[in-house]
Amino acid sequence: MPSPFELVSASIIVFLCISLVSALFANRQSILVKLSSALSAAACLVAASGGFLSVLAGSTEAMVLPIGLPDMPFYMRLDPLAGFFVSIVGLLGFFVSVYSIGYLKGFLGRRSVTPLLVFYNIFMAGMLLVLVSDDAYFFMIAWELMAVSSFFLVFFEDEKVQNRRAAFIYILIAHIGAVLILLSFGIMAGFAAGFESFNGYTFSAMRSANMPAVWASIAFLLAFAGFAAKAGVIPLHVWLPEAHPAAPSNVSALMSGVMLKTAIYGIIRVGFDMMGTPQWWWGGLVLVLGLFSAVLGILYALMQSDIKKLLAYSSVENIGIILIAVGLSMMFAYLKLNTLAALAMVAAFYHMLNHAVFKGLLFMGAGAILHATHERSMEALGGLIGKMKWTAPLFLAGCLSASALPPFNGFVSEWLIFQSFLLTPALPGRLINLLIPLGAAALALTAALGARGFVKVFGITFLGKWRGRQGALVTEVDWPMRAGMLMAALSCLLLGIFPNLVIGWLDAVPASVVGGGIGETAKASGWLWLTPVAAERASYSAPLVFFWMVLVVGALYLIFRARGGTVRRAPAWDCGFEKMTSRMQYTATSMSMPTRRIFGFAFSIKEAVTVIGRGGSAIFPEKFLYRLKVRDHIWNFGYKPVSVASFWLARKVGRLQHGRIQIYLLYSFITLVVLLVFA
Amino acid sequence: MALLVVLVTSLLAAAVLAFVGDRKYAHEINIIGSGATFAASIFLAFEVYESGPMLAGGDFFFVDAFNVYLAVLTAFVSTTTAIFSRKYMKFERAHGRIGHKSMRFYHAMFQLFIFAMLLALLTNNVGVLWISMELATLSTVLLVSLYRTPAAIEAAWKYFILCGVGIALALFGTVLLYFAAEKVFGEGTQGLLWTNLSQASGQLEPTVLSLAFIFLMVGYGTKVGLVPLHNWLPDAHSEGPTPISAVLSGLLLNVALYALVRCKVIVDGATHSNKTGYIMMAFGLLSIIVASFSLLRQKDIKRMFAYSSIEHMGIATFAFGLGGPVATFGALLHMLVHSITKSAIFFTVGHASQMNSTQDMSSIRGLVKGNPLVGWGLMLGVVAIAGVPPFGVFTSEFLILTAAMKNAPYLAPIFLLGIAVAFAALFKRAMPMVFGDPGPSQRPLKASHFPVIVHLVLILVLGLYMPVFLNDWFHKAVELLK
Amino acid sequence: MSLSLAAQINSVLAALILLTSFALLVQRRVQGLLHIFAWQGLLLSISTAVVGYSAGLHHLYISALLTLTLKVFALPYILYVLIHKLKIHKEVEEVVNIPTTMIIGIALVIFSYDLTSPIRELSTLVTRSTLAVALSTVMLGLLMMITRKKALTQIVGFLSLENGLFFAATSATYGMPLVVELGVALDILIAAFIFGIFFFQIRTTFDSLDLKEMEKLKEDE
Amino acid sequence: MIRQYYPILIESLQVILVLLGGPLLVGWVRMLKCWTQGRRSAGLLQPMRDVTKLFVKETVLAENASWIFRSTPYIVFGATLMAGAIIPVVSADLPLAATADIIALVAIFALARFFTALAGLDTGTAFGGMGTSREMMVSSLAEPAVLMSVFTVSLVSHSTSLSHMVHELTTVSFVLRPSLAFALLAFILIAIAETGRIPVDNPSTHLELTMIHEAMLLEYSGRHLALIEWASMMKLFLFASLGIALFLPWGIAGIDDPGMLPVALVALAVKLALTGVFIVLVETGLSKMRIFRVAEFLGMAFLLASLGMLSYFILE
Repeated sequence: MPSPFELVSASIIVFLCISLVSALFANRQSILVKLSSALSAAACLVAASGGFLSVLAGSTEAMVLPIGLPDMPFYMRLDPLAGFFVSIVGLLGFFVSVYSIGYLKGFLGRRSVTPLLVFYNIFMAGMLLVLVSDDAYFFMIAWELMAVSSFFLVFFEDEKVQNRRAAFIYILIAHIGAVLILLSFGIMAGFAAGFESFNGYTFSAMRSANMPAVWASIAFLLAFAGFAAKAGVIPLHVWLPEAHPAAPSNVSALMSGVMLKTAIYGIIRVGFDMMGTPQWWWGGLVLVLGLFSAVLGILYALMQSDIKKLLAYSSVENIGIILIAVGLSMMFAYLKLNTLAALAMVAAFYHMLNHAVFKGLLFMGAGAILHATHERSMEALGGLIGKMKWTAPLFLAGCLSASALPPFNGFVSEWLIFQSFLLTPALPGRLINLLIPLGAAALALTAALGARGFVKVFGITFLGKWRGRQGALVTEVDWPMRAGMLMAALSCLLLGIFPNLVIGWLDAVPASVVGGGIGETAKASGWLWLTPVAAERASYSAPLVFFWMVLVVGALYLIFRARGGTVRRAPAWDCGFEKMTSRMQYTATSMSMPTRRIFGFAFSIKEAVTVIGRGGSAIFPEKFLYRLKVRDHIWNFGYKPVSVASFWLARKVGRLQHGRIQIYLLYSFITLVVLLVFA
Repeated sequence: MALLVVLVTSLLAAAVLAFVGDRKYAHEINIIGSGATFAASIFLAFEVYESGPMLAGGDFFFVDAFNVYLAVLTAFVSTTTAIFSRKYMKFERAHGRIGHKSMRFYHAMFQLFIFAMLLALLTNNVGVLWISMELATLSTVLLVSLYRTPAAIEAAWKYFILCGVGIALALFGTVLLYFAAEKVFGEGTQGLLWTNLSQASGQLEPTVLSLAFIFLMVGYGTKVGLVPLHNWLPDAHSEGPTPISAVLSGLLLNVALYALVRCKVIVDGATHSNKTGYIMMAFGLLSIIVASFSLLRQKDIKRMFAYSSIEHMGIATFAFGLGGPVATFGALLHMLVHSITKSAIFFTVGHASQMNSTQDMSSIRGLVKGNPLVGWGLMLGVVAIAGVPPFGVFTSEFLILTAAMKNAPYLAPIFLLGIAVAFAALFKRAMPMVFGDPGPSQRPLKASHFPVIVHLVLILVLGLYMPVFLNDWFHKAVELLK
Repeated sequence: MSLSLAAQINSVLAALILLTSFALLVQRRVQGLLHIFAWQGLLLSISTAVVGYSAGLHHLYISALLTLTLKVFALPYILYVLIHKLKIHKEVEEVVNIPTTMIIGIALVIFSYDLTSPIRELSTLVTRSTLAVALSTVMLGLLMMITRKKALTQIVGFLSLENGLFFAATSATYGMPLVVELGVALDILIAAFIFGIFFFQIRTTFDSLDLKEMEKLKEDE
Repeated sequence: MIRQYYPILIESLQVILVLLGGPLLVGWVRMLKCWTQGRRSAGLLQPMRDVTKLFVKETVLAENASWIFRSTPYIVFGATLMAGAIIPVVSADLPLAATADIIALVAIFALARFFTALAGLDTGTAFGGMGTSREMMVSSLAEPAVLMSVFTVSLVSHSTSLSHMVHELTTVSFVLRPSLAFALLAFILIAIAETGRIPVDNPSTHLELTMIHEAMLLEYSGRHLALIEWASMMKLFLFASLGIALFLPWGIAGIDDPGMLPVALVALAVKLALTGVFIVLVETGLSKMRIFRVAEFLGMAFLLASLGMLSYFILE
């Protein structure tokens, strides 16, 4: 029996080999698609089992690779924390790789899929390497490997200008984030061993570093900023709604489902593991940013009419929710409330697992829609439920999970986060105390708005009547794609119904990070009941909810079946309106109109109605053109000024290169004189 | 022995090529000449690695860990550039951009330039160092104006005058150095030998030396391309033939920085302060910032990468100024990796502009579709030069940045700003050039694949694995530069 | 000849060299510039010989001879020929007017003096006080390059700057080692050929030697 | 013997109570309304008669209605009934109460609404979409407010488990808490919105443009409509009992206290009757709001609920 670490390493090697082979046999496209994706799926399964076993055993394994700089070899380590993330990556990777077998066929004959296969596997390997690396240098390599390979994946369809733009914004923010992380490592390494030697760069050295509080805070803030840029935390989220829609859907599924999680991994690794005990205000900061991301993320999501963009913004929201839990956990850890810290952390981990699965599912579903209809905008979709008989219920399962509705998985983790909020004791600092109720309120608002968003996604896309032109051509996607989505949907349900098993499994992770656990108390009342702290405080029984629903719905159905009630089909009544056309349905834009009215302050909205009348006059209108542009303020207030300022500065700096040689000589002359005078 | 071969081969090649002129096999002779130099330099490196620093030719030559790796690098890049220039220059010749006479001149001067740089690296005499730096300038001035276009002549003139003045100031610095040394070593060559000067630097007069350093800084700094002495650099790089841009960027700047650092060691030994370090850090930071912001608005592809060279020289200068084992190690590595990466980029850039018959970036489109190797070569080159792992440039920037965070944390934000802006500028420009649909005017081209691949593989390997001997050299050099 | 006499002679020569530097700054005519430049070279060569004689350093004679051939005959001659071939007779134009240039020049001399005075204290050589003049010559050469508009005058400025360097080498240190001296001379010779080639190239391409033509390479606004 | 089966008995009793209590409460409200408006009422049992009539009528489906549309009534009914099995109406000693705490309860209602909203979109009609859009707007504001309001109670009672909350509130000696007062006010506002009563929505309107909840159900008929109607009556009953359980729990039988049951039943009847009176007073006194005033109304509720929670942290 190979050890977990061996399994994970083996999968990484396999990924790199697949990538290489895909590059070498570029001319056998159709075989390559099947073979490469199938192998990736197998490798994912191996990685997932490695991660799973590692968490199950709560074991830690380490290794030093003989490459890298002679003074800085690559350190690798698989502990339960990394193991948990490895299993998420492996699990979703497996689903998505199976799905890819079908999805990539859509590109055959249109363009070469080789770059996609090459970078897809490097991307997977990069994510796993991020998780198992145990020194700053190796971590950065893995981190950027992941970023750059996904950058190439984002603009796989490179002839579209907006894809290139998306990829550019993505890589820029990712790189700046990476440099910030690097600076943070710089501080930690400096305090670990100084810069007279290269010994400070290992994580174990950094763990033992004795840092003054100020420097620890600076290091944490830098690392947090860097990771937040990757995670898409508002206001660093702008790349996310651009990049995820641009990427092929299997890649968006992975990026959204698991790549964002590696950033959370980084925050936990640095904030808890390497820094020792976090400061309480770090937790507060993480919490506040999490709240902002959650609320604004879902509000922005509601405004979108592009499915993938909506899903991307929803990822911002979910990352916010995860950060809320992480922030709470930090504050509890500071107060030495180990059980509560473990509760919040379990909530965070659970939500990461859930989000990976359901967001992966939803992006795969969006990919299936795109594959079948070549359309991403909901305004041109509708009524797909009749044509895509598999995709529709699977996508619905994803929507239910994402809306945090029982008995699906999204609910369990949000429930745990609410529990963490309600169990919060008095905290140091008055304002931080008030943050707790406000945070709970914001989380509640987020959950409710989330449901609203997913009603819109599912309702507009799958229900009603087809809004586009070539409706007749839509067919259900092929089996591998369905299989990928089916497995993800089943996971959504199972993770929702058996939370005790999941919590029992991942309890080793908070135990290793915050030194507490809730595994014992959670199943104290038996497998049927989830009681995170005590039965008196809160309980939830997902199996009962599920079986009750099955029972009642089944019983009612059987009763009516037995009575043999007749059903007659007739045209829709609609209060007696006649000549209903599909253009009279509610659209994605009109669905979100109330939200636009109520939360208008959060957006910059440009609305215009043009009346095109007969003979050019508006008195006898023939056509109304409604144009709506909704953007987030953050782009206008945060990024545009930076870009404008950079170019302004660049213009000023350009004046230095004036063209006249006398001026250049004058520079030398002045430089000389200044140095002579002052040095 | 190997040392002599290293120097003589290139000089000999220059002479032979001047004689051969524009014959068919001139390109091959050029390659063989550089290749032989490279082979000899490897032998030299072995000798030094086996037996440590050595003096040769009386005291005239001195080879230690610091210069031997630069010598090997110089010979290596000159070889790959020679290989690249074969196809590149044939294309230029075939399309009538240069004439019969120019070809003879080009080859001879190329080898002479390599000789000058190797001499600058290997000599022990600070005066000879200056002479060979001047020779390196002079041999390339007319190469920059090889195309005889108004822009090329203007660029060459500026290069000539600015570097001439700069290097003259460096001579003044050298005179002052000698002025101080004379009192310790008396009349004669002894007072100019670096080995002597560095050993006895404690006895030298600090006031004279700090004055000397300022002149040396401004002088050699001009050649390094440090802001605000950099103005010749973008012009010269953009208007000359691409192989020359490659060696200017990849080698000449390095050698100038080498000269500066050698002098810094002596001055630091005398003054016992880190004043020189602060000056270098200031120049470095200023270069990083100005160059990266200048990158943003570039239209000409070679000009853009010239600014990128300024930025990277700024980084290395900053790191040398910062001092300390890690930063110095990073700086030495940075010189190596920047040179390899930047020359690879210029190779692909050369082909890219030949394919599109322009250097205007807005007209270069879809390289990947026209020639995948040129396209991906440029893209990966940009990825590497922007400091993205797993390429070697990242390794050095990693070391420098982390060290800066410890020793000068308040400067790190400026550094970061520069890196971010440069990154944005490079990617913004490179992506549309490499990807998308090629324009109608793009023509197929027989590109020189080998040098690009070798450089990129090398830079990738250096990011993931560093040979032990290189590591040893760097550590010895770090000891030396303490 | 006693040491002090040599020092006196040297001081006088130094003063004369400084004077020629100023003369170069104010001279408007091209031919006049060349004459003054040749005179400066001659003074330099004499000074080198005097130092060589007084200190008993014979390699300085070689330096003096080199200077004489290069700076007094060869270079002015090359330039002279160029002027005729390229038909440059016009008056020299300055960017900054002459009185201002003069004032800046004087300020530079004072600056150089101030800068070199701590070094002067350290030196034991008779010629030590001339270092200030050498530095001034360098600075004035640079100033000339900045203020002139023609390629040719820039070259004269550059060469005068080199004269300053050379003067510094002989006066402050009794000359550099011979290898270096020879190398420097060789470099200057090559440089002379190069600017010769350049003038033709510039002339044929731009139809004038005015530097205004060569301001095309710049960052656009 | 009785003790052994007591949990099953009480649970069954409660489910039956909810099933019947919903229509009865609605009947009571309608009766009161008729009286106040000077009309003759159809009697307490009229809602029940309506539902049974619908059950036997033919079911007509829109041509393009999918399985979502058909399964929604069952899911809605099932979810509401589950809520009925969880909320301690007469006794805190409910065995199924632990299935879902107050948060899960809200989510179970949300599940029902999610499907109702989808059903509104399913037929592709203009009014269905309008109903969905409006309903989701109302719910997305009401849901957080209701959570906030009940959170205040759970902070006071140190639990989110409903039976424990009731138990805690009934056993601890009475203290006047400003937080609970705020929470109660908020809860009332939200309950009005959630159950679709005036001034937020009008359950008996058939004026298309003012409809919210009804607009989603326009296409339903026969047994489907019966299930949905019944479920919404139960929902009114449940919200009333939830409010009673959280804010006026006195009289509800505690844990291990079956003797109190008769008393609890009487107390519940009285409290519900008074709730009916309150509803009627409000509905006769106020008129329906414009749709975007609803947002302000709910914002008010949210504010009150937040104030309740804040005052718990500040004052208590």
